[in-house]
Amino acid sequence: MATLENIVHHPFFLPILYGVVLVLVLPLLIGYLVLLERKIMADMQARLGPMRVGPHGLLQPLADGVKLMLKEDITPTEADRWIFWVAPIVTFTAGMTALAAVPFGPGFQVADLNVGLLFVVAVSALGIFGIVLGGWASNSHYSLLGALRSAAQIVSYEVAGGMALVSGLLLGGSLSLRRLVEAQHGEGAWFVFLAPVGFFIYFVASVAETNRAPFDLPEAESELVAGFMTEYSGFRWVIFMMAETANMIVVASVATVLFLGGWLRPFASTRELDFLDYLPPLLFLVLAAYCFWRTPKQPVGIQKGVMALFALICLGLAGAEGWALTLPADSALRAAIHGGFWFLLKVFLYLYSFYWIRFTFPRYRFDQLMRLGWQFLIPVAIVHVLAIGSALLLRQRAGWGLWPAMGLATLVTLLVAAWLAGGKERPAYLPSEPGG
Amino acid sequence: MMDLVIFYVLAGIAVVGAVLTVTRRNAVHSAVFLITALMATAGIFLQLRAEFLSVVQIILYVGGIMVLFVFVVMLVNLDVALRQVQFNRQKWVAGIVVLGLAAQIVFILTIGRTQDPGVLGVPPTPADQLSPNTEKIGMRLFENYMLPFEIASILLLVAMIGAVIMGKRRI
Amino acid sequence: MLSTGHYVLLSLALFTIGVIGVLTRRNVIIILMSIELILNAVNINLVAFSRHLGQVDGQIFAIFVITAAAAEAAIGLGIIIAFFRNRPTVLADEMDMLKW
Amino acid sequence: MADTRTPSFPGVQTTILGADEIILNMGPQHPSTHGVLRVKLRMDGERIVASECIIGYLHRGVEKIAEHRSYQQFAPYVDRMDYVAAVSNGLGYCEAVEKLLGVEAPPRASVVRTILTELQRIASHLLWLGTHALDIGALTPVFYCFREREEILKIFEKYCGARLTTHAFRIGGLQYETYDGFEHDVARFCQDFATKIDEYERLLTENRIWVGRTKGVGVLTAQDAIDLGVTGPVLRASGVEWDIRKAFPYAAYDQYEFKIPTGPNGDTYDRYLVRMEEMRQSRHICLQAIENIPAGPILAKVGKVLKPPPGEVYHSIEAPKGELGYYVVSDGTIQPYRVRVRPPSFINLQAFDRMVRGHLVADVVAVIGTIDIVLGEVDR
Repeated sequence: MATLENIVHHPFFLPILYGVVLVLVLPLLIGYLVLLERKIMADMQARLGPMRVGPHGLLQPLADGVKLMLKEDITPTEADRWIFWVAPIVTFTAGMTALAAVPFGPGFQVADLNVGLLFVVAVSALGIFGIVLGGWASNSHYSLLGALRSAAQIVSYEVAGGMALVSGLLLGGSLSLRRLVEAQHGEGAWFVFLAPVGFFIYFVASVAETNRAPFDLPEAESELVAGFMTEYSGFRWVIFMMAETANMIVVASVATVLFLGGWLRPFASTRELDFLDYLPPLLFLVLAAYCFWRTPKQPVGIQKGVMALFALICLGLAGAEGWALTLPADSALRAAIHGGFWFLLKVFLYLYSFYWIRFTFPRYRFDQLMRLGWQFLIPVAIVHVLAIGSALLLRQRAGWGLWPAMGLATLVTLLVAAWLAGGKERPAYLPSEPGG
Repeated sequence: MMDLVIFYVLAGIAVVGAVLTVTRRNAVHSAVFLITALMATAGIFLQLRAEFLSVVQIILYVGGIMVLFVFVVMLVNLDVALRQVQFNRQKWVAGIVVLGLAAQIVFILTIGRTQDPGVLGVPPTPADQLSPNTEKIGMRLFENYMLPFEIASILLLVAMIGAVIMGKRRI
Repeated sequence: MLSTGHYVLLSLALFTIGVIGVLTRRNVIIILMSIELILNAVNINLVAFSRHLGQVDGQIFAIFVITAAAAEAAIGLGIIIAFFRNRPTVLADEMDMLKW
Repeated sequence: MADTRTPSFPGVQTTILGADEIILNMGPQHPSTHGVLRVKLRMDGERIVASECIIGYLHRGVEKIAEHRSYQQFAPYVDRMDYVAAVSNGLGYCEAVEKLLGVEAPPRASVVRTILTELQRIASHLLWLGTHALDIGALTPVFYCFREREEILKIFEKYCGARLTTHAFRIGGLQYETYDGFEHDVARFCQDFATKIDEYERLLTENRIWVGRTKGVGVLTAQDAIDLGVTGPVLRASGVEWDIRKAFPYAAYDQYEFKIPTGPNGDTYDRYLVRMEEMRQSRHICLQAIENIPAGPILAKVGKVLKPPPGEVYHSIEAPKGELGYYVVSDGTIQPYRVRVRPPSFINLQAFDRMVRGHLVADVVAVIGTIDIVLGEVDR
């Protein structure tokens, strides 16, 4: 008889539970990430951003969601109907599936695969099919150009990004995401400090892979209107947008796991700094206090209510983080709750830098983008992999310390990078003769 | 039991995808179904405890080769091609091949199994022999198959140069 | 219980479909796709026997097959692009010139 | 039979599309064609083989309307041509009619006109900078530019009550006396603006991506520019030192000291630098003018009904976008017999095809931005 006990202990129970939570929470999370992006953008551009729906626009994601779902869904007459229909779903599914293998905390993932990192990279790369097919099926020149650009761009930068990941993998010695984090705990240093160049290359490549500015050429609004999404509207467009954000979370998570120490607290192996454990509850407490302080200042009763609700949510989170502190230090639950906090914090910081560069830089041109990828990032990444491999050999065979070996590897890579970047600026292409 | 269900679902997807691949009129549709079939195959690799190969299949086959295919199909997409006759008159050749293969299946299923089972007669080894999969493949690849590995890389290099030359407008 | 025979049969089915595709289709791109299907069927076979015998050699051969498939696709599609520039057709039986 | 799918492009030999060629229609509804410009691009992949500008979507027959309005009645219409530089348009028209009438605006009016026109030049260049940067993908400068433009528009609003289509001047002088604190407002704006313009330059001038996107893009040689009749910053960036404010001084420009910035290469980057420097120079002129605004009447003696003697006159000024000329023919009645406008955007747009050929789609956007067109003026 299938009692509750049996169900809970079934091997599929936890994965399915995580899956359901992911599917339910993610759209909301993505909505708030978009709100966050708009708020950060507004702050950098000397304006306020969404302020109307809810206090400080806190309900804007819900309003947007309702509006977009009720919007008319237009399929162009000449479009290839079922591919047009299936394309956003492919992209979204790929992003969600990749998220399944990401460990948000110790033991807090759907599946710890032996080939976890490769799996995440492989599956998130499948999203490109949705983009390419969607662009093709729209039967519009803008969409097609966007799709072609996207395909070329993602495939190119995957090489550089993959190479950068290899430099981290060499240090970690495993493909399992969980063991990569544990390796960083063992070394006592996040890999971003050991292989800063690798992290930088991955950062640039991840911006390009997720089609974010300054590499947002596939959807460059000033050139291709909206690129592959030009003909999409309503809910299908939302799915594309959600997939884009989900992909950003995926690349941020991969970077967090591989370079930023995953769910580890800063200085996780330094016992003297254990007071950092009190940071999460304190942070949420401060947030809650701020929300409470703002509550009476809201003009309308319902806005007061919403603000108070957010204050209560923050208070609840502070309570949860604080309660976890009362558990014994080696408790799995405590590790999961605090690990989740640090992991998400790092992901948000990574995403923040995405936003930051988006609002600062102009957009690359396509040939410049390709040149940057193939003529700079990929050679540097390859040299970096070789340098790190040699440094590890030095460490194993010649008994060098970790830091000198890695410092040497970084230095060598930087020299090569400087040599590559310092070469004479060639024109990317020669404009053909007028009238030709 | 679970294994069997998973296998039949994946195999069904693969076979249906394959059939649709060779019968669709529009090459883009064919590519989509081929991707489906290849993904199902990746699932079957996973079931066979070949995790690394499964991911390689997704990265290389689906994420690399098929992107190339879709790309080229989009470049040479012709409305004219859709309206032309899709099949040539080699149906009888295909028929003979199918018959030959059917005969082989019958042979394997009946005579082969009873008379000389070969490796199939040996009971399958336990699954944990193959794990940790990535490490095993890595060790074997770089210890026993170093030369083929290098030859394969040269093959890829040659293919890359060839493709670039082919794609260039003026040689 | 699942026997290796299941996988071999699946492989055979995919192989046959691929062969039929190669022999009957006129569109070169679909012919190339059918070839990919055939190579894929071979891979299933290799991996199934690798599992059966408990040795990874079969998987390594599958990796080599995928490498060959990548090379074949790159060259094949390159030829198609180069040909298409000169004669806008993708039908195999119209590609009957030795030079142009 | 001509294939309808393959339109002919001026200067391109074949009408048959190659295997990799497509025709892309940009506009009239497109985020970065600055209004309702329609550009038909014939592209080899993403490279432009030929281009054709199709205009007229905003044609309102401004010149024809002039023939049925009295001279004063027509003055507000010119504001609607280059609506981001309405003050300059008004100045050109008023001075043209004044020339026809043989009157001259009093000194106070001339100085105030100069100040307002230079402020308008800054406002127009700010709008150009913001949208140009936005086209090239920098999302942020546009908001900073609008922040400063807002200050200028506030001065306009305080002066004449309107922000965009100001109708600030009147034939023979000014419409209104300046308000109390006008000098103070302008001086304060000019002081603040010096640091603001450095802020924009910090965001863009040295930025590798910006330089990569603009340097060598849309090159127009000096000879080409002169042949095509291009004027304004586009001409000056090609290295031709030509500015009507210096060549044929009007309003009060002969009293002030300012430089004409020029660029060496005539590419988009040079045009960017030239316009940035022009904003600095405009600020400089404003500061000089604000020092000493002569007292006196603001309106010359012109009758209630304007009846210029029969004759014709051409008068041009240096509008923010280039030479803005008015050719007015009078037949002695209260309505002009003919008014013909030489709009700088329209003439500059002719250089478009020369500038984009051989470049990529992304450069088309940069070139449209750098010409700084306003479709209201192109189509009139």
